[in-house]
Amino acid sequence: MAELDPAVRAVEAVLFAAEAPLTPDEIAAYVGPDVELKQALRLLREDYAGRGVELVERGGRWHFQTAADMAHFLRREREEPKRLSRAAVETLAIIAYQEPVSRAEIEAIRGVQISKGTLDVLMEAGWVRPAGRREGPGRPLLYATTQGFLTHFGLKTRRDLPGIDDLKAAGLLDPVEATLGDVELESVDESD
Amino acid sequence: MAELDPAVRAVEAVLFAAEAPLTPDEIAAYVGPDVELKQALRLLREDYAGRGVELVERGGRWHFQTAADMAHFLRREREEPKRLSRAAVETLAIIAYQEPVSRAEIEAIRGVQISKGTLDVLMEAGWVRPAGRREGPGRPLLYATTQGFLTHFGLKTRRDLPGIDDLKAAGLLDPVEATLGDVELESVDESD
Amino acid sequence: MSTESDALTIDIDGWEGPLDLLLALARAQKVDLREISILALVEQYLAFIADAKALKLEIAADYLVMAAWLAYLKSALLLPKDPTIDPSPEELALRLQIRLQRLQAMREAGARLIARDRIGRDVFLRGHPEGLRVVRRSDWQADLYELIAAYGAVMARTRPVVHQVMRRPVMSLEEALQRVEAMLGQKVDWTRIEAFLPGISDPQLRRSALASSFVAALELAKQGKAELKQDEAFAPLFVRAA
Repeated sequence: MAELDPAVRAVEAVLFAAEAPLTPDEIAAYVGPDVELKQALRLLREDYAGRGVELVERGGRWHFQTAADMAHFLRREREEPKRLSRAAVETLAIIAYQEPVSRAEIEAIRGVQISKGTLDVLMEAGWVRPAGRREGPGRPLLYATTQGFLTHFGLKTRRDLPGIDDLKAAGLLDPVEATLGDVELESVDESD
Repeated sequence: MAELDPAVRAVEAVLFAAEAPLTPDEIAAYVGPDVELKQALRLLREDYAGRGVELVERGGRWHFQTAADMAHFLRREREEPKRLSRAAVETLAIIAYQEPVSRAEIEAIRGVQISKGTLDVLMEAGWVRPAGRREGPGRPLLYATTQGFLTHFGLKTRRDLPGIDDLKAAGLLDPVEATLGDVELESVDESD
Repeated sequence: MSTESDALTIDIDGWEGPLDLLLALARAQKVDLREISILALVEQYLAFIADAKALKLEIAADYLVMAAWLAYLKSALLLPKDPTIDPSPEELALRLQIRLQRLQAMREAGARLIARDRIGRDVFLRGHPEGLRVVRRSDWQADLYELIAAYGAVMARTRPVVHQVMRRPVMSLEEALQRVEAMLGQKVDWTRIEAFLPGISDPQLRRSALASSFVAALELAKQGKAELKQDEAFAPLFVRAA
């Protein structure tokens, strides 16, 4: 491997030792303010490209992780993360693509009420957080995704959400009105 | 960086993700028996030599670790403002006014014992230093203030400290127990 | 679980509500939801519900509400246009179509999201990171006033306290001795000791004078210059020259 500048080595070591993804500011707090961080990070990312380990940026935070195509070697004897229910997956997608959204808006899209547990599961996983209230009648609580969501699903930013541009262009991410005329769907319970 | 053999990448990923150092047999259990492990490990070790991270072998087990000379980057200091305790302020004041003094003398003046921690805090703050020993029984260690003390408290010299008469004039010597004493005398009178 | 109707009920419960059922029917009709026939979809839904009814299944109320609404939409779409109805049946049909597209889009998005390379399933973080440490250093704070006030407090607490006792009005023993001895020469008969006191209004001083005069009388009695007499305890005390 290439000989490294001491400053780049320091960034590499700090990211390697870190227990959680770091922002450039956090890295600077360890390696000192004089390091050209942007350049060091770019250099390291290129250095590790194609190796078994790679340096990635997720929502402004950087971390090392194993390359995705190594998954089959590593899954051995590892516990798979708990499977999400269909309701939870859809709810997460709606929040991610349309955040911030209220519970009523999620229900309007899905056509069924969401059980309390569904949002709890997503918040417990650290992917969804309450994000204030919408001004207006009832001041409904809004939900949005977290930094942990981007990290877990390997997204640099929300713009990297698969197909988000197409969905936006097709108008499918426009704010939800209570469509479907007068049909009352709110009394329906979902069956997870 | 050099293009890596898929097998070497696998070894790299497995070692990176491992929760504890691995023996070659344990690595082989992940990457399969066909990998030339010895060669892969040697190659990786050479690859990482001189970087911020290194591959090391300890007692037949392999693991990645941050390079030893990077250790000082992995910790950073954060200053937290903290107020001195009353005991510490009093101790500091006694040293400042009467230096050099021994611990026993400080205790005699304060009328209470001082904990080891109190002097430690003052020395940690850089305001007090050991100043030799007093010749005599027990040769007690003496304490005096530092230049840092003068700087922090905005004093040119210790002589700038207000004298006893100044303190008296400022009402700072008014006995706290005075009122209580009066009450006692009065009650004595009444019982006459 | 044992009867046939139970099994079919479970089948109905497999749908996540009427919209889910509608979407399934629409997808069976066309992959591209923008091209489906709403009218045909309505027919299919109504037929599905009718079948379920024929099997005497319990159908949840919301499925029936949707069926009623779709039946209304169907008739509105088939009847000659009435421009006064707002929104128009075509508008309602379009809204239903968009709604199905939306649900479908989110369903697909969820599936793609969940299939990404996820941490802990497809990619892995370092298994045993050394960790970064923050060493907290105390930045001790104190100011000069605190310092001198503390010294003042220590000094005030521990300096020997000088008590200034105010001089209180007293009659000294010497004074009383002189006075009683002099007066005894004039008073030959038994006289109450109070008569020897000077004219004093201050009760404190009077008490002091009484005490001193009493001690003076005792002293004179000891010297053989005076005699004392008292009838009983706390009775008036009489003095005369010996």
